[in-house]
Amino acid sequence: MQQAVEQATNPAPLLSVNNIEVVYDDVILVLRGVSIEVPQGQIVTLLGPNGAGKSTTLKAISGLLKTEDGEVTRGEIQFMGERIDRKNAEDIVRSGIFQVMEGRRIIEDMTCIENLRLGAFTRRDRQVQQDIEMVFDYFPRLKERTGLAGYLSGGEQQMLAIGRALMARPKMILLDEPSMGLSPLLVKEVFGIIEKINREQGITMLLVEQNANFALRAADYGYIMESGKVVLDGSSQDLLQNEDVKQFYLGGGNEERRSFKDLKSYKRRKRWL
Amino acid sequence: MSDVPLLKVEAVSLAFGGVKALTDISFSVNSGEVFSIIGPNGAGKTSMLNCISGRYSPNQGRILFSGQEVTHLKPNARAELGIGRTFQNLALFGHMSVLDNIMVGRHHMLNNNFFTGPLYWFSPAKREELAHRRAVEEIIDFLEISHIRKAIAGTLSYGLRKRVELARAIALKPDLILLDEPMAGMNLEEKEDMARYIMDLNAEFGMTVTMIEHDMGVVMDISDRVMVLDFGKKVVEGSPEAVMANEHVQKAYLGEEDPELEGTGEVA
Amino acid sequence: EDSVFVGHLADLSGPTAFVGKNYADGIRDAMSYINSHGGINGTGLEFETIDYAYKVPQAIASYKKWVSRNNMVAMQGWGTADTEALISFVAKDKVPVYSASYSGHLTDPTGKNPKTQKPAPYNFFYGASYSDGCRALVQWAAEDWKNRGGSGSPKFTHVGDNHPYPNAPKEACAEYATELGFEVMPPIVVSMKPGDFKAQCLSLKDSGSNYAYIANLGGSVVSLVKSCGTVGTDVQFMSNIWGGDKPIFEAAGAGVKDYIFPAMTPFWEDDAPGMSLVREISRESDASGNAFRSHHYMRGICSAYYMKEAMEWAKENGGITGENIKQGMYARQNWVPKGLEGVCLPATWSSEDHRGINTVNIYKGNYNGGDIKVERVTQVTLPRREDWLGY
Amino acid sequence: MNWGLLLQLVLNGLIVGMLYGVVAMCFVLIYKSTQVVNFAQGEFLLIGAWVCWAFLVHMQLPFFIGFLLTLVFMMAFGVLLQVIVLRPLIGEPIISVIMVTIGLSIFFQALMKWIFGVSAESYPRVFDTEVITIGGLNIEFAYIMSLVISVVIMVAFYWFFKHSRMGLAMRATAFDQQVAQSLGISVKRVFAMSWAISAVVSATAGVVIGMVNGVSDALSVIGIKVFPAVILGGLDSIVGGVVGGLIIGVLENVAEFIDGQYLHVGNLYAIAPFYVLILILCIKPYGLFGTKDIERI
Amino acid sequence: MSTVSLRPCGDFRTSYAADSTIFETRFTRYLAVAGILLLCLAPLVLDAYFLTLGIQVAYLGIAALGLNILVGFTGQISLGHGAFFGFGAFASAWLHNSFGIPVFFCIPLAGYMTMVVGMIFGSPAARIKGLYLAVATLAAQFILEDFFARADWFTGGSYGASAPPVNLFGYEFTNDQSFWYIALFALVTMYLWGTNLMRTRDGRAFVAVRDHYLSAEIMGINLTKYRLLSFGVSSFYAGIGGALYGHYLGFVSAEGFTILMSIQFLAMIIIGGLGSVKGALLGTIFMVMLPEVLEGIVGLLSATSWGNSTAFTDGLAYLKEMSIGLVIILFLIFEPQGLAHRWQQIKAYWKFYPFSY
Ligand SMILES: Nc1ncnc2c1ncn2[C@@H]1O[C@H](COP(=O)(O)OP(=O)(O)OP(=O)(O)O)[C@@H](O)[C@H]1O
Ligand SMILES: Nc1ncnc2c1ncn2[C@@H]1O[C@H](COP(=O)(O)OP(=O)(O)OP(=O)(O)O)[C@@H](O)[C@H]1O
Ligand SMILES: CC(C)C[C@H](N)C(=O)O
Ligand SMILES: [Mg+2]
Ligand SMILES: [Mg+2]
Repeated sequence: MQQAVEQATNPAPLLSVNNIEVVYDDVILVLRGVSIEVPQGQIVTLLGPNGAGKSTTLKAISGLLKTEDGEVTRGEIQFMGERIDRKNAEDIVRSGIFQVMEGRRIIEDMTCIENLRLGAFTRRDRQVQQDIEMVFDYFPRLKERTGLAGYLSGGEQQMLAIGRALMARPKMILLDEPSMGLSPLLVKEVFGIIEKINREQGITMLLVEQNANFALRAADYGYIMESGKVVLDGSSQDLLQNEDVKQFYLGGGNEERRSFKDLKSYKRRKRWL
Repeated sequence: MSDVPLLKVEAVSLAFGGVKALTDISFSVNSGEVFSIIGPNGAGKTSMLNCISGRYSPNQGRILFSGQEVTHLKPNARAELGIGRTFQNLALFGHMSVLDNIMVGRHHMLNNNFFTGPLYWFSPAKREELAHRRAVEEIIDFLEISHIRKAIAGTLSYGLRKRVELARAIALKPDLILLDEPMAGMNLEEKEDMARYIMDLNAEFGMTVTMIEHDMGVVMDISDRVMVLDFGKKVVEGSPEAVMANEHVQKAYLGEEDPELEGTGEVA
Repeated sequence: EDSVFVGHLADLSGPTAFVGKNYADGIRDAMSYINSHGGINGTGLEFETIDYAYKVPQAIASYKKWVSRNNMVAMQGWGTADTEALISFVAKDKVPVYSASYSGHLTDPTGKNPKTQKPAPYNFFYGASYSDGCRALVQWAAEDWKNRGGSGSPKFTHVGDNHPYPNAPKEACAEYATELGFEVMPPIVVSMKPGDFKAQCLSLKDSGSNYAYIANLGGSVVSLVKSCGTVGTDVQFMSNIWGGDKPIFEAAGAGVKDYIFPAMTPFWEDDAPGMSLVREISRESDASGNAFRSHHYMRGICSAYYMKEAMEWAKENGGITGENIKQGMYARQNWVPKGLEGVCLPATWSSEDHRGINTVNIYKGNYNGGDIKVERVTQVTLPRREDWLGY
Repeated sequence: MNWGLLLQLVLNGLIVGMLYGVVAMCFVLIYKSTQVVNFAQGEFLLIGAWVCWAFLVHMQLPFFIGFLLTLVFMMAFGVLLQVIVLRPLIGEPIISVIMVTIGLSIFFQALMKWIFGVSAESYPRVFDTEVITIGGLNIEFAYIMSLVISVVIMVAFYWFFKHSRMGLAMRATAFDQQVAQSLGISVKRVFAMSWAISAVVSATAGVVIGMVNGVSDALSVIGIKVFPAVILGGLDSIVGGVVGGLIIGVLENVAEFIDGQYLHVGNLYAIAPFYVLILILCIKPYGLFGTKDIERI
Repeated sequence: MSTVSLRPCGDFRTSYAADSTIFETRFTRYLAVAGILLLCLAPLVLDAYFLTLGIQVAYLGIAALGLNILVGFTGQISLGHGAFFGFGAFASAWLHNSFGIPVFFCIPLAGYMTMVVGMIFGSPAARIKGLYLAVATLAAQFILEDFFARADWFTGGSYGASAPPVNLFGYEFTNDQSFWYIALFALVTMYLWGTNLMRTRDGRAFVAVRDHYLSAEIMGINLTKYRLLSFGVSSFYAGIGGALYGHYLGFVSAEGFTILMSIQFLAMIIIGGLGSVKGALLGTIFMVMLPEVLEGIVGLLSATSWGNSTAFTDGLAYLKEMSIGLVIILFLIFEPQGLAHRWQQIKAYWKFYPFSY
């Protein structure tokens, strides 16, 4: 693959998270030494069960942790060779990392267009209007909704949140569960868009997803986190083949697809624990 | 009793200004069923649940619960009648502990008030609180969240919050439980757990379930009947297989051109 | 005993600090002057000034503290609200209070007048009561009306806040005005805080009032005079004793034309035998001796000196206790503290009547484009009417 | 019924109300961009008025120079306030920030009293014509001036929030500081700007009122008076703030009319707006122009 | 066991009753009882000055807890608490003066009267929320203040009313020493009441309404009822506090209950920590002690030659006021979530000590 070659020639990754520890509220230790590397131009995905610390990792990178009384107490985060774990969130955005936060977090008392314009807040060029049209092309539903964004349906808000990230044209996007609440058709479309802008605009992605199938298919590399630690990582091909991943994230290891109806009384133990 | 559906929605329409969120929707949910509502984003699914639980009042139509008209009852009155629900955008009490969040679900079953409650040791309040606490602990055990019992709900991760929401809704002891995308933000393993909880609720606790979900695997596997909405209109209603076979559903909702993804666990 | 404790309540920072500071300086300077000149025949005055910012609860708390912990024998007080609130306390504790509140309610020691709500046996003040002051002004107004050749009955309006201090003379004065043939208009409520009072001035103007009694003080008076000037009210202002002094005239500017107000002492520039002592006392806090002192300052001195002489009497007649000080106040008639002749007017207190002074000097102030002029208009001596006692 | 008086009072109310409106706008500005209810609004007025007074009286500067210097001073003051006091509170609960403004109010109220004393002081005469007559009512020239200024400020604010990039950023910050940061908006800059603008504009109002009524610590009560104005208009509406101010101004004066002519209870002037406020809120819970909260789950 | 453990270092509780107790260990319960007993002995050792402060903490603390129930627990900001406090004071004085009811019973009755008034003024809460409601309570503040100065029959008008001391079985609680017991009794009762309220049904409903009123309603909570009720409960507390204050001071004056007092109550609960019963008390202690401590510092200063100049002594009041403002600001900059939050953190820290995470 072309990107793999690039990576080989350019050893310093765009983003590297080195062994960070994160503490909330001065007392609650959530990440216990997490290291992640995201090479330039690639899509890297981060999988893991609820409460593993995925969102926390993203917030640590984007600097938003500080507004939640969280703190990186050990380790460091480097972006383009520069240390960013001490920087303000807004400066990090300016240096090119944009996060799509979990739970949509659109600005409810503004219209869709105003939300999109805000996505482009750090941009100074004149193509904002053009990009708004682009987002409306991706998500035609948004164009019809002229009222306040707070009245949009859950899925529509999710579209808006993704659209807002596209407006920013950053170097790197951190996506926290972009497919959440989207209809199956749209999930496919969103992953299509992610791959497209990664390819066309060369935007690097760090993707947190529960939909492991799609995520691993789209990504070049994957990490799996559990209870604040990375427990497994590898190229997406490798992960797709891994027995445990198949069992717990993709569904159906050896057999056909398991039915949700079959209650399991026996659970296979995870080997990485 | 069995001939009266637990929930009957008759020709409900709802519009916000120009937006027609629901147009002339009728359906009924029988006691003991798992009934799913699916449809594209913005189809009006959540609005439908809001009409049932009382957040919105429909412009037209009636809603009957166990044969009683509830169309214009306030939400809290409907909760007392036995309608519980979870929310698509989490709506927990962020600063309360998980335990207290779930205890709020018991609100309508408790009798102590601002006068007897504070007399705790000298009134029946203590006994009552503890009895309900016991029931709540059972729910906690059932949903396997005992490790976060004392955690503050607002600090939990997304998936855990969804679980607590479910617990709170169960605590209401509703006859009808409305679930708005219970599986969102869960990985496969957690979805499996969640599916199991829902089936248990249905089979063992005898709750009738009405659920909105985008994960077709789950919908197919555990629902008895499925209704499809699109642009506020009802498209079809029937058994999961029948619904899935519907051409409109396939095109507008599933986007069925990608057979490659089919066999891999999630019919995404 | 070589010292006795006197509490001093002052408003140095609250809504009446405008004049409160002047008066408090008078008290403080007089006390320290007394102390440095032999005290009460050898007994020192231990005193503490508390800035209670014109807040009643704070005043009561300070009072209770002094009584329980400092064994206070007398108190120099300030406002009407707090002094009236303390009436029963001080009567019970037998602590004479010299207030700067000239509320008529404080003048009936026995409750002889059926209108008296609470007898005030331990309250004293130096000066004519607000009610008597206002009565004197009304009396002057009646004459003024005649002199101007006004026909019909002139209209009188009380202008002030709904607050114990402005309210104190409200009924008494209106009653007397009616008696003198005035038509008394509904009072106009104007906040004690400065502000834009054009609305009230329009009302005043519309009512066609000829004489308006200003019951507030300080900034509020300034705003009132200015607002009414803008609106163009044609009314003769008469204020109570706290509402007329140089700083007010300076701030109110051109609006001050023939502004009538009472005073109980000479002014700083005036000559009187006692003024030399006043000037010396003033040096206690102003070594240069150049600082301007308003007439409130001098009333403060008088108040302290009446207390001083009553204490001297008490010391000779059984010791400086609250009860004896009270008796000391009754020991003489028509008296002026030694050294303050011409500054304090001769006063008489009796166990039946605490109206120390019933003579009111009335002055007229003019802004004159910055060259402020104050001249005496007349002197009114009011009868000590029984039905005026205590209100 | 005394129509002439009523008319004059209403006119007077409109003119005074316009000033409330200006202060209300400042209040809305801060609220709209930071969600903070500024209890120190009255002190901004007070500081502006005193500083300008000091320039004019102590330094004997000509009015316009003194006034401009005051505006510069207030801008610096607003920014400084943000840097020292408000910046550390970014991301903390809004109620804490509100409490801080209460602290600021206490602090500056005392500081001003300490520096400038408790007496009311007059501004030197600024305009040749101090009073002009409209419809039988004498009106201070300064008020007419301020009327013009307020309209200009109002239009500028309106445009600013509706169309400018920074205006959008301010609204976003008010909605959710974390989200704003995630969009690259500098919450600090937003705070600094809104506090500086608010300080400058309030100071203008302070100077105008000072010119008319003299300066004294009581100026700061305007800070409390704008509460009903702002709420009547709708907390987040610039236009609402102005309309609310006008309504309160007129209401006060009409109350004075009714009181003076018929009821004679006294003090209706100060209290009536609050009764009306409660009534209006019960009919229109978000004031006249306020946007409804989004109630959606 | 050689040392007494202050806190259990694991979850040893075996019953739900033990789990929902106020005091987490037997030790803390003993500690609390011992603390109260110790406080009962205070008049024997403490000088009247400290007793006065203690009494102030008691009556203000009760009212502050009430406000915290309204603001902290139910999320409805009130700017009129001072007026409700005043209403309680007047009501109690009025009940005694006009009907001769023994003061001891006037106090709770005044609480109930205030509760009714609070609910009347809180009734807009059925329709309005947030700051709009806050300003409606501001209206209540001014309307009540005006009422105090006008209602001669009830308050004695602008002059105020006298409030005789508490009298029980012929014993008059006039001085600080005896009133201390009344205050302590009221404080402990009202705080236990509040603590219990917050761990039972209605207390949870309050918090639910604050955190997410839309979902609270769907969980079966009657919003209007609880919004009003929280006004009721909070004014009840204010009324009790006010009544105690009135009878302690002996006189109730119409101008004592200004917006400043309301703001002071707000400061107490914000500094103490919103939504914490303990916080209300901590905040009250802070706000009562603050001026005293400042006074002490200033006292020390005035002993120096510089501190004795008139410019300084006359500015004292302003300096003190400024420092109060300043301390509030500094406090919030360093502890924006209030004392109760810090308390939690310290506890959490010690719980895990020496493994601080
Ligand atoms: N603000 C906070 N204060 C305290 N603890 C927090 C806070 N935010 C998150 N946590 C804790 O940190 C842990 C990790 O949370 P995080 O949100 O990162 O999980 P996640 O991997 O994103 O899970 P999910 O898939 O459910 O979103 C959780 O146990 C959570 O309780
Ligand atoms: N309160 C409201 N005001 C205005 N429009 C609304 C309101 N509630 C819903 N809508 C609109 O009604 C339509 C249906 O919304 P609804 O939330 O029911 O969709 P949904 O089917 O749940 O979609 P999703 O799967 O994305 O959650 C949407 O287009 C939405 O914008
Ligand atoms: C000057 C003052 C307002 C105080 C005055 N002594 C009074 O009666 O209240
Ligand atoms: Mg997450
Ligand atoms: Mg939905």
